[in-house]
Amino acid sequence: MPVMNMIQAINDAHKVMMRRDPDIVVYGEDVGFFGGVFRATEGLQKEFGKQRCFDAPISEGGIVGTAVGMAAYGLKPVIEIQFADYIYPGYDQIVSEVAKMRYRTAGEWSMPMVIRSPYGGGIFGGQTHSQSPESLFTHIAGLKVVVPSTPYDAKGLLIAAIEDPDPVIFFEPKRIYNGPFDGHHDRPVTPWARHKASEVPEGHYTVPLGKAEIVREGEEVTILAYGTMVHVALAAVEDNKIDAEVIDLRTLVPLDIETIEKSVQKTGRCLIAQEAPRTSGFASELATLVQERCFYNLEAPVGRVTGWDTPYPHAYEWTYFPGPKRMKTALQKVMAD
Amino acid sequence: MPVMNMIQAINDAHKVMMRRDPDIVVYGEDVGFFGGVFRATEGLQKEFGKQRCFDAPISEGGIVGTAVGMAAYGLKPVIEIQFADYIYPGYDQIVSEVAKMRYRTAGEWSMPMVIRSPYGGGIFGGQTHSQSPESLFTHIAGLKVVVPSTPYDAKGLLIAAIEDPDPVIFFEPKRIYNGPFDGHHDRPVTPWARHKASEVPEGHYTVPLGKAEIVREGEEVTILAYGTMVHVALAAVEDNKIDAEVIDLRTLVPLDIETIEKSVQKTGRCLIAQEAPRTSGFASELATLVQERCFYNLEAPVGRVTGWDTPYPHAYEWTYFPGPKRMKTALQKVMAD
Amino acid sequence: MADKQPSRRNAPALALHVPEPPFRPGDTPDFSSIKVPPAGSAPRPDTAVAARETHPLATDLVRVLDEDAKAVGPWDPKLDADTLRKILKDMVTVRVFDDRMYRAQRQGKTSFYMKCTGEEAIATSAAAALDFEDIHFPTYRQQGILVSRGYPLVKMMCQIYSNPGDHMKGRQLPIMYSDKKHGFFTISGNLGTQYPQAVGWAMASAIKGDSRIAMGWVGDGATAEGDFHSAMTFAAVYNAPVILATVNNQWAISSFSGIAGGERATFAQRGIGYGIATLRVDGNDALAVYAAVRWAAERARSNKGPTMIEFFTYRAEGHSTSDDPTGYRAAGEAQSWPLGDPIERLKAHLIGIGEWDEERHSEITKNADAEVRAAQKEAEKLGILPEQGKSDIGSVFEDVYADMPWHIAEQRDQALEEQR
Amino acid sequence: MADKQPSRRNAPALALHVPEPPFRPGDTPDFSSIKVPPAGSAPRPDTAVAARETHPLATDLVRVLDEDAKAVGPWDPKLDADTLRKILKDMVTVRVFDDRMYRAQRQGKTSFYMKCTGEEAIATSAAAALDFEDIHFPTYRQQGILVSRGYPLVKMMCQIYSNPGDHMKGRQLPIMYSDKKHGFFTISGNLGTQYPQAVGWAMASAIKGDSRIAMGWVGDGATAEGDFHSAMTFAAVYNAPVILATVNNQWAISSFSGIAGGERATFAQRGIGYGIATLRVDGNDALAVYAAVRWAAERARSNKGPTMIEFFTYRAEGHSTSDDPTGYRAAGEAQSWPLGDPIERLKAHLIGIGEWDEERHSEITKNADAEVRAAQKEAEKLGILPEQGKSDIGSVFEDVYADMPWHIAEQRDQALEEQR
Ligand SMILES: Cc1ncc(C[n+]2csc(CCOP(=O)(O)OP(=O)(O)O)c2C)c(N)n1
Ligand SMILES: Cc1ncc(C[n+]2csc(CCOP(=O)(O)OP(=O)(O)O)c2C)c(N)n1
Ligand SMILES: [Mg+2]
Ligand SMILES: [Mg+2]
Repeated sequence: MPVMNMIQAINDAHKVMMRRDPDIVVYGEDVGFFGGVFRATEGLQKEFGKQRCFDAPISEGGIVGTAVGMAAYGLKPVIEIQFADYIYPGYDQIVSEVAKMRYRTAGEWSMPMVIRSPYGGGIFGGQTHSQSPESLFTHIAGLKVVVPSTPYDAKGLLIAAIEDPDPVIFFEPKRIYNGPFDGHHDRPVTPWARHKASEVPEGHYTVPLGKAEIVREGEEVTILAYGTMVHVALAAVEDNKIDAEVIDLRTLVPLDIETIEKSVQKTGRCLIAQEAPRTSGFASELATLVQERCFYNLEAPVGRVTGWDTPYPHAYEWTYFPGPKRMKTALQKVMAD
Repeated sequence: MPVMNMIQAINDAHKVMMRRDPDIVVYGEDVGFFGGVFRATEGLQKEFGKQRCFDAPISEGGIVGTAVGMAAYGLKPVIEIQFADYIYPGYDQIVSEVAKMRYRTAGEWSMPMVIRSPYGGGIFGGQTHSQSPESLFTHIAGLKVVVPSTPYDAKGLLIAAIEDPDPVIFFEPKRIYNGPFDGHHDRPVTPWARHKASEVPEGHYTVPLGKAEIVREGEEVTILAYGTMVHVALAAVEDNKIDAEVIDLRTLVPLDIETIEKSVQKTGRCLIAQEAPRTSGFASELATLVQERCFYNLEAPVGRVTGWDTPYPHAYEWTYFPGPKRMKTALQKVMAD
Repeated sequence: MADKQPSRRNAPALALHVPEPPFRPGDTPDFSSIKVPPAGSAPRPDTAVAARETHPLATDLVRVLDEDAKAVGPWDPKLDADTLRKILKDMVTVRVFDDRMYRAQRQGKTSFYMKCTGEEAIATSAAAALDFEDIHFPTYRQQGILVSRGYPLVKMMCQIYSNPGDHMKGRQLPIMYSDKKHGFFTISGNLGTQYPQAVGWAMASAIKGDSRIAMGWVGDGATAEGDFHSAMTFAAVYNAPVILATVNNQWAISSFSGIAGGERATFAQRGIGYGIATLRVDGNDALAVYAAVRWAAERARSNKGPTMIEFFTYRAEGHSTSDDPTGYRAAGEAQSWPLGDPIERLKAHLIGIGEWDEERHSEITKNADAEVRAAQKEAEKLGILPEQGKSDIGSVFEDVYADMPWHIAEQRDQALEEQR
Repeated sequence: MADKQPSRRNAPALALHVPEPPFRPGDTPDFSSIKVPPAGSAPRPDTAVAARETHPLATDLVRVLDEDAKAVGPWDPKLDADTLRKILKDMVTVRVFDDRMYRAQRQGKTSFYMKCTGEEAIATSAAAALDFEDIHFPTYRQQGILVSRGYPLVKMMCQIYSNPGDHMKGRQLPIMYSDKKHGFFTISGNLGTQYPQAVGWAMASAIKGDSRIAMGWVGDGATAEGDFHSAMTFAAVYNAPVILATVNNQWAISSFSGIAGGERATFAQRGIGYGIATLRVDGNDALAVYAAVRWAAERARSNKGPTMIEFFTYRAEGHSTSDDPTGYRAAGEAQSWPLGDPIERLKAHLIGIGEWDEERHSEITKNADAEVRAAQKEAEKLGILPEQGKSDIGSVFEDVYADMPWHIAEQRDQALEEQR
């Protein structure tokens, strides 16, 4: 089976789908001839022509706004926002239009589209190339929100997202484009090739939206994570020899509540990891759901491992980033309580 | 003491402060000659001149963007976004600029300003005149978020917000501009004049940011609420004869965690009310904090009373709005568990 | 506190200019300073012309009907009388409809209404000038498009009443119509959003090698939104087959057009900055509106790219039922408006060419009135707003997604329980 | 799926136009199609002139230095030789600084760097033309402003290294400078945001009756953002004392200016749409830059309102250290650029008027090199990026608010605990 890193898997998902569906159109800043600053759309313009893959003006509002029109026409736009930190100028079109279209017209118009964006920190990108704004989208009814953590999932989820009848925000943790970074920034980076999820089938397959994956079974505590934090959690669990069940949510909305409930009912403890700032992050929603639904199973408060309630500080990246130590402390706490 | 409704109190806060501080400038759509669509800025242009109170182009991004420049100059902009539903075109300037300015420059530039906006539903305003987007701001480090629930508080909090050295998002629940609406939409509206918090002192006073108020003391359960939900909660408590402690948060960020903890430690039960959609609403953050900090006091899961995860449906306003029945059911549940 | 600045050189003190409309309550409006070029004087370039050749038209005014309601000049679309009578009838219907629905709101039958009085020619004539397969991305004063395209009045009213006849299940504010079959994109409460959407639709049509075009609409006030700029930019960059209309009715709620930049340039001039073909048109002249839209459509259809059109008109009534304009503008402005009433002007033209008379005119007015009343009766059979919001609680939870996820299903069950 | 549309009439199929730069890797660039008007040919209107009188200049090109590096025509600012030498020296310093810091990034001493090679005249000359008390709202290629205003190079480097000499505590990406005293507003990573901010500052200055003005900066690519539009709109409406500069260096990362609309109009023409005074200027001609900014400043200071200036130039190097332009544009474009190198042109001019020679030029280059090296040594004493992020963990939690709220204090304590 081909071995791919995450960018290659994402690139391949585009190709597979553009070959199958002539209504897919891909655009965004620098995505055309150059293939995107992270090269996720490399080769698309060459294979599918300039009418199906092209550069867009630097106007995230315009990119999303025109995508609304294209979706209304019947096309399936798959657009790239160069960095999630730059999605805000398109926020009104996403929140007020993309998300609400099916509802406000009772299904007369729908908005099948995928909004892809590299996100998260750990690359010394400073305040404006590091953000994790997922909770600003999980709050918006009408959007689905997906965060893959491996090449296999990235391709399968992206294909599922493209085939979904509803708009999907697809956040790609850029820190793991090239390898499953586990937060040990002082160690050499493991390339994807050494991870089994880098085996990516050729052609079409999907990883269904709304289904979490138990990436490690365990009995003592449930860890809910997504994106880069999955790898940080797994490493912390191994480092500290804790028999944790690690769940990769993969889709934040709609959430796979069943898998979560079952696990917490079993373990009686729960820790949630997110890279985003703590207050009103998605971890808060998860913690609330867990305590609402598994209260009588819980032996300790649901814990949170998160980024801090500050912007992402360039030089202090590793103070900010929720790495193995923060994970360990939180694990110890949730286990001790 | 003068008796005021909430609009009059807000209007008065502007006047008191503009008389004291020549650097305060007020602008927004229709706020100048006309005094705003809700009349919150009535009379300001007449008293303070067109250079200090004026109409703005319909560009929320431009309104906030120019306010950043004015604050950088040394003025204190107090700007109005006509409806909170229309704040999104200004979201990038708020999130990327206003919120992060002090931090990114280590205090070299700060952004003292107040962004006022009528918010919430209950007025048959449909999807775009009813939203409660507070959690999209509580997630953003660097912003303070305030929601008043009475004329007295509205004036005192607005003055405190104007005097604050940091940017404050000031959401005014428009449903209670004219009276303390308690969710009983089928009953005649009580005017503010019959509520003691309509007694609003003349001149300058503040209600400090970051301090909640216990609006009803009780032993059986703690209800955390803000804005319109305070009145709904109080009515539900009286209707159902539950000895609840009702806390009006008033400021969401920074939160008065002490008052919350103390109360939940006493009652052992907690219910949180918000009008916003449930998923990733501010109630989730509150529930998470409560279970993190008062876990061993809790006798039942922390409950949530919220709007639904749908846009605000025009005709089905009262299905959407978290009214007395929803409050009652949730209270019964949190009491029974 | 603003830094105290040591006085510098002898530089004069700066001052902020805050635009002020010429008249306020109590003033007697006098619009004689508005330059109205004679009908027929604006040149009509070929539709394939380079964009820049149209740019002088951005400060001119395309007018066809002269003072005597004669059609003159190169822009005369030379329409047959049936087409003219159809536009006239549509305008009359819109005005009658507006009056009835405004009254319905005042009677408590619904929550909100917005009239387009004085602007009827724009939407009805633009709709007539495009093909039925072309699509409009309207804002909220283009009810004339629906009327022109034969959308049932009763359906419009059911939307206004949010009753079971509203195919949007009562979810939208009154007048936020939507109809795919009639090429009328769902109106958004968020100003300006539809403008880049129209461009995107037109881009899609071009991508697919289709021949249909799109027309986007925005008000003078809303041109200030960032979406206006992205629409213009994308339209220019990709040479999209789109018509971008700005309805300059002089007011945006209580702010006059100067607050949107109208003191410094015409709105049509915006197009020059993007290198887009541009027309400024007498919006109260149904023939000029038709001719301009037809010109732009021909241009778009032959792959010559977008056109920006400013329709110069006047908002004769309040902004909406929530607004009382006597608080901010002079009484009698609408009456003094130099471009007259669009219905009166077309009517006079038709009479002038012997294709109309007062009798027939009162007849269509009466008919429109009857038609609107009948529609209202029918719509009200299905209910008015205060009666809504009870019959189908479960519907609130549908259509958030194509399939209802568990969390929304749970909330639906909770809501159903609540209503018991 | 896109609706199948029945074929309609004989309308030709539409097609999407996607702009393509004239040259791609492998091509031999040839810019002879770019119209370069002779130096001295553009008229210079009075600074108090009506905005529209400047509009022909939006497609012209203000140039002072002719082919023989002589200063000609009405825009010649007639600067004394000291001022010219200062600008030249600043440009040389910027270029040397850029080279050293680019190399420092390549050596792993920091995470990121951006050069302004080929564009040095713009920021240095603009800075020279304004008063020190005026403020700039820059984007990321205006390091020349700081150099011109005498901001210490070592402080710039400390920012680039995020070391303890960085007064922003290492929080910003390298080159995101900020200095209030030098009238240099904090650079934002979010394109375009500074443009309306500059207008707001200028409005504030006008509100307070001050005499200071603001200058906002944006790139050709970033003009597409909504913020560009709000800046232009607010500037026009309130007649703000602001200069709005667009640096058109032909590229936005890998996208050429056509993707921002440059195929259809000049960027200067955008100003026409708003009724703002407009100049299009040879950005590689330090004298033209100076004269244009001076003109706009005089206009703003005398309450005549904003000016939009397009500086026409070329981005001679990659976008940043993260970019390799050989992947998307033809080699040799910078060399074939018809407007030449700004340093060479000013140098030749100074030599031509007998105020400079090759010797002195190599001397200032050597001096700049020495100065930059010395600064680098000093900065590196305080540390390079890989050594940062450890010394003051607590600082991460400061300055989110003026006073640290409890939740951030708790997080600080947790972080401090974590580092033990
Ligand atoms: C983004 C946004 N901001 C503000 C509003 C509130 N609003 C509704 S209509 C209106 C005035 C619009 O004026 P104009 O564009 O001239 O259209 P007109 O009403 O004159 O037809 C305003 C400010 C809104 N609907 N959306
Ligand atoms: C809102 C936003 N979108 C996208 C980016 C990513 N980005 C950074 S620089 C750049 C190109 C800017 O080009 P231009 O404005 O021409 O400036 P230049 O680099 O040529 O000086 C892009 C797309 C960003 N920083 N901010
Ligand atoms: Mg208007
Ligand atoms: Mg550029």
